[in-house]
Amino acid sequence: MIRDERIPSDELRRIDEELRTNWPTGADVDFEEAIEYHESLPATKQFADVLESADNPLLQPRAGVPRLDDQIELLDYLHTEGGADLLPTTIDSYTRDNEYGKAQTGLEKARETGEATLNGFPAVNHGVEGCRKLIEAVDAPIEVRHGTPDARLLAAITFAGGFQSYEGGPISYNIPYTKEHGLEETMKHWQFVDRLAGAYTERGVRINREPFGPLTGTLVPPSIAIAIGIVECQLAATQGVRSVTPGYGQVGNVVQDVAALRALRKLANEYLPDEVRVTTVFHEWMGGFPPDEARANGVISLGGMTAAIARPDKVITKSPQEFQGVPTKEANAGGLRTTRQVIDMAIEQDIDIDGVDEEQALIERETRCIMDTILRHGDGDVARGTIRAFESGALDVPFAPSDSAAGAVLPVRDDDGRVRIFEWADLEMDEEIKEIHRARLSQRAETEGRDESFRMVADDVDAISDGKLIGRPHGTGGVGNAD
Amino acid sequence: MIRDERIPSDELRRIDEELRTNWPTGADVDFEEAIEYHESLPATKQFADVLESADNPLLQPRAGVPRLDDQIELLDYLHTEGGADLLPTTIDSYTRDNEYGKAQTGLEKARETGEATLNGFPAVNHGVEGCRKLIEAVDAPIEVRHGTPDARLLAAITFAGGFQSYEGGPISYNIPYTKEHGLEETMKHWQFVDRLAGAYTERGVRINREPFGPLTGTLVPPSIAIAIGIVECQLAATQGVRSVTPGYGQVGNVVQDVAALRALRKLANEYLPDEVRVTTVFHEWMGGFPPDEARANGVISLGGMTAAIARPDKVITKSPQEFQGVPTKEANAGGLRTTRQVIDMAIEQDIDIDGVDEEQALIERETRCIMDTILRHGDGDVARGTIRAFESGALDVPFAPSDSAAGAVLPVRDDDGRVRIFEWADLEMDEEIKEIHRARLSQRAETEGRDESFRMVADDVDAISDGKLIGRPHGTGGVGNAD
Amino acid sequence: MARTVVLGVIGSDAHVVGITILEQAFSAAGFDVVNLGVQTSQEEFAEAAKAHDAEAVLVSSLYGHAEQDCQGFHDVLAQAGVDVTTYIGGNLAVGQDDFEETREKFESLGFDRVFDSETDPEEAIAALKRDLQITTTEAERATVNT
Amino acid sequence: MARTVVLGVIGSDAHVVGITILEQAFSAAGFDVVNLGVQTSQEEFAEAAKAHDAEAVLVSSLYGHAEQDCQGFHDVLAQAGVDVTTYIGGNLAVGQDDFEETREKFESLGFDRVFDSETDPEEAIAALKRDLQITTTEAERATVNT
Ligand code: B12
Ligand code: B12
Repeated sequence: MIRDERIPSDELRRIDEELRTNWPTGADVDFEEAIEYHESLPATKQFADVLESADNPLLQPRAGVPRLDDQIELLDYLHTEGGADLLPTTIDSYTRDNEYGKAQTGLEKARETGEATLNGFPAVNHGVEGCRKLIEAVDAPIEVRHGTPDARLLAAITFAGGFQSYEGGPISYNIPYTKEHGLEETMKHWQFVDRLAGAYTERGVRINREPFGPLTGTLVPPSIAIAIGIVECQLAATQGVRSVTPGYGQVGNVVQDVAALRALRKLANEYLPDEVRVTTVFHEWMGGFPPDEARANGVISLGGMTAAIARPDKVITKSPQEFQGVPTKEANAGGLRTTRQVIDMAIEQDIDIDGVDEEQALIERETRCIMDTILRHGDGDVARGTIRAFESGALDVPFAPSDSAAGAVLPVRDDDGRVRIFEWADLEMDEEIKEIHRARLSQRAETEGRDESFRMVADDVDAISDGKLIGRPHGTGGVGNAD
Repeated sequence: MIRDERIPSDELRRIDEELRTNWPTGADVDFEEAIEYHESLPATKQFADVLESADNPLLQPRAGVPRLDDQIELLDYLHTEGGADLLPTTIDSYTRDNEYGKAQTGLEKARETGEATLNGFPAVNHGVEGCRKLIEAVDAPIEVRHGTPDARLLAAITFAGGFQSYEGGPISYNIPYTKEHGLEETMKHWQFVDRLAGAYTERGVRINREPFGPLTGTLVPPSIAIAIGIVECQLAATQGVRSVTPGYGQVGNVVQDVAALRALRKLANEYLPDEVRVTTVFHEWMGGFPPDEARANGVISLGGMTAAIARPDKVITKSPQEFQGVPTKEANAGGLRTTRQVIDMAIEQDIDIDGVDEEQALIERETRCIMDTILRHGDGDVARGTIRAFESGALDVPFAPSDSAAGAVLPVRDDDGRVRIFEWADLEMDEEIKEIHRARLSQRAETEGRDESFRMVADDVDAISDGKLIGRPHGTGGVGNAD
Repeated sequence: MARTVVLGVIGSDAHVVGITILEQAFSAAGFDVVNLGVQTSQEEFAEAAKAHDAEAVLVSSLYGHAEQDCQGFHDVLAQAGVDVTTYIGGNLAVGQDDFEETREKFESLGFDRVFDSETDPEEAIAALKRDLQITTTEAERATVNT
Repeated sequence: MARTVVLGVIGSDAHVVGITILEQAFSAAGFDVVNLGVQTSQEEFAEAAKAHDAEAVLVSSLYGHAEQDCQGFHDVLAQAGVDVTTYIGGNLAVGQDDFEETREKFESLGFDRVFDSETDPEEAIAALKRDLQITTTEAERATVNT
């Protein structure tokens, strides 16, 4: 079984060569030449440096279209009109499935008809040269964002193509994104990606790695997200990665979100070796959005407010058109500017909210508990431990579509809107912590005059898109006006 | 000189009759018949009851167009599509100047061409019948919002026309809204308005009165706004008004805004007789808006967030098109829904921010100081005291265009973004309080490496429209990323 | 007698939350639900429908590739001898499209009904009860307005 | 030698903050500013311009009645024998209008330059320096893009 050990150089080379025969563009990758290329890029495009040296949270949208010229135009627009500090290149779904042939058909159709026949940028098909044209045309660092279980060829091509930041990981791009890929398989594939990033790092080109923190984006309890993020950073560190950005997706309760971001920063620094530089990323609400741009702007702004208080290094913004489909560039830039305005108005204010410390302490306890569980399952090896813990259900993610996770744990909000666990299934957790969750949930049950049930979970899943934080039955809960 | 005394009934009748000859539609006012009309209105249109019995902050936009049918359509739209709980009818500027002839020309032109030739609804010209058609057509309580120094005929017609809430007051519709009207004159005119509202109240039809809290909308220190609001409520109470809604306009610093709303509620209840029912209203940012709808949505959302924490009884919303001009109905409804989403997501959360109590205590001390100053100037009479205090500059409002106020006091933000007073001019205030302001401001001066000056004031005036809270010179201030 | 419906997310789409809610709602409404989960191929839908003698196939797609993923779907069903009511729902186009066009596109691909992502599960349940001529007081009370 | 400009808000408009900022900016740029304040009539503008031998009249309007308030303004100036550079700025139309139309409208009413409310005072100062042929290095450095 797999272990958390560095892939030897010759093994790295062997896989790399084999991979590059998978699609014609693979042949253009030349590591030595790529190092030179990265060295030639200006300081404003050195991703890790820009991110790590920022004073205020940097903003980054999501965006990817099939054609190179359109992608350049889109990113340039988001940079200049949206004020994005960091840019993304979101990869299409065929590429994520390693279906480069289908992606090629889509890309060609897009080139002919001008239609968006793919839901992202097929970077493998564009090849090293296409990627570099993009990197050169746009005046900000760009990250590859995808959702690809086997992202090895994509990494080889985009790293050589000048990208210096790469989202994903063996768990976070498996469990929420796919059904049949086994965890052991994705672990192996991501060890390669991380090892390749490590190889660049050794040569002075630090590739930033960002685990996908929000997982399924739907009421994920903070400690689960944080633990998985830390594990992915540890796995990356083993392979030589030195710049990591674990992330967390807004749940909408300000106290819990601020506490979670603080716990994430603290624990990641604690669990990772000193030579790894940790930055954090906050994702604006990743669950279902209201089908109304005006209301969506409210959701986005609450994210901005939270970011202003917790001050993560980076914020991934949403657009007001999130509900509907891939946003227009104007809406995407709008989401950036709404967020910017809220952050800039609030960030200089001293906003210390009561209860953040207690919530943070709870999140930390839970996270440590999960980390212990993982290590125990792996007899001290985090890679194995993760696989085994998911296998047994001792580690789990709510709403996980993957066969590799039980997906049996069910989250629900408490009476204050914080995400707690209602159905623990086999998730391992201190009995005392479970008791705290239970107490919080029975308080809500009492307020609403109904028992916790899947109905309550479903109501919470819909709540924000229905305009509330908590999915209460009509006419219950709420607060009086008295201050 | 005027005194804070109730106008005798015969005097009320005399003025009323005289007034009603000012414009033909005045003849249609019949008090007894009007009482019956109000009694016939359903509970959902009884303004004070709806406002006072709400559990959550009610939302109200601003809106007024010249033609009756357009106004009905507009209000109906804001109610159904915007989810407004309370509706406004904003009066045009000619009517505010008592230029009913010009308003008539504008209205006729609007009827012919369909163009919006007036910036509001000329209620006097529409007359009692027109007003009632509006009240009947729309399924929510409607308030008259204007800015009229001499609003007596407007009151007589709109009260008889079925409106049950009336914004303004002798100070708040004079000092920010006009140059040449004397305070004594507006006091007299508003005593009539309040007395008329009191006459309805005596007969069981409670007309709600709402002082215009934001004043000049531009960095008004909370205590000045609160004191003036309380004075106007006191003057109204003397005339028999029993439902008052003093207000306050967001300054953008969450701690200061929450503290101010709490101080407002507490002090208004304390200073007013028990039989007067006090509710409070919060205005989303009333100063210059960003010239960008996306950024404007951020400003609006910060207002919603503040409202969720402070829980005023009512929130007056802004639209994302505030910068540009009178908003489209869609944008107006958008501002409502953005606000609603933020409030509904945040209001069930326990958000207790440190420092609110201290700020509230400071605001209360300042307000009491101003109230004492006023009473002292009037030898115990609040009407006289107000006039004399404004005359001497002991009471003042920043950026007041009126000749009745010195307009010499200058506000500026401190290092945390709270509004303090930089130039006191003749404003009377405890030396200790002045010292606190000075200390806070010198802290900012130090951060920015420049002295407090009019330049700093001007920078703060522009700051929110430029995307920040505090108007700092480039490259100063700000916060580090470390949490 | 409970009627069987087959439910799944087509193509390589992994959005599972919607079908989780749908599964629960259809079960609560008395249907036997065979939930194939995410990333289900056309063939898997056809096999499951046949194997379970289903009366309806409910296809979900959120990620924007529905059109490509559904090309030839009804031929695959026909070849497997499956002739049932077919619904599709979710977020069916890439970008900010006009739903009426989308509806026509998927109807011409052979789907009996097309739902947008604002659809409340109750609407789909009510529609299916009518299409399968299940008359219960509950079905009558429900309003369909998709 | 300092040049004199007359500044005021026309009609019954009471928006004072903008001219407060403008007064300060023009003074700082070396002009003698006669600030008539808010709610200034056409006649008051003309009288002040004459009395102070002003070289420019700067009209501000925010509340949406600028067009009505400025009808015949240039006749009133002419009758008073005032022939100076006239600017207008602020929020010049009711509602969400297209600024190019607005500019044309006010130019045809006789104004030399029309500014929208995004105008930075420095732009207006630079323009006025050029129009009055005041050449200072400062004026040259400023960029005009209204
Ligand atoms: C959560 C989420 C994710 C999670 C999914 C986790 C998981 N495994 O489920 C994560 C983060 C992993 C994710 C990934 C991606 N996502 Co996504 N995601 C969302 C989001 C925010 C919410 C979806 C959701 O759970 N809603 C809540 C549930 C309850 O509602 P629902 O899914 O709409 O289902 C209801 C209705 O649609 C309807 N319904 C659905 N199907 C059917 C079928 C029938 C027959 C009927 C009657 C009704 C019906 O009933 C359901 C229950 O009420 C939406 C945007 C939004 N809606 O706000 C984007 C969205 C669907 N995602 C989108 C995209 C593009 C992707 C990615 C390709 C992104 C990327 N580029 O990385 C990947 C795809 C990965 C993959 N292989 O599928 C786009 C789709 C664009 C389009 N169609 O034009 C959306 C719209 C976001 C956007 N605006 O860009 N996503
Ligand atoms: C503060 C404010 C108020 C305050 C004013 C307090 C006071 N006495 O000054 C109060 C609350 C009292 C108020 C009242 C009203 N207001 Co008002 N107000 C505003 C607001 C929010 C900000 C204005 C401001 O102070 N900006 C800051 C200053 C620094 O900028 P500025 O005024 O734009 O001036 C700058 C530029 O425009 C330019 N400029 C201005 N004039 C000139 C002239 C020249 C020659 C040049 C070169 C440049 C120039 O330079 C200035 C300095 O940088 C604006 C909307 C906005 N802009 O966000 C609405 C706004 C101007 N108001 C509006 C309206 C309708 C009114 C009312 C009629 C509302 C009502 N129905 O009750 C009344 C009018 C009362 C009256 N008699 O005038 C509308 C105008 C609509 C239109 N034009 O289509 C606006 C746009 C709001 C809206 N979207 O509806 N308002």
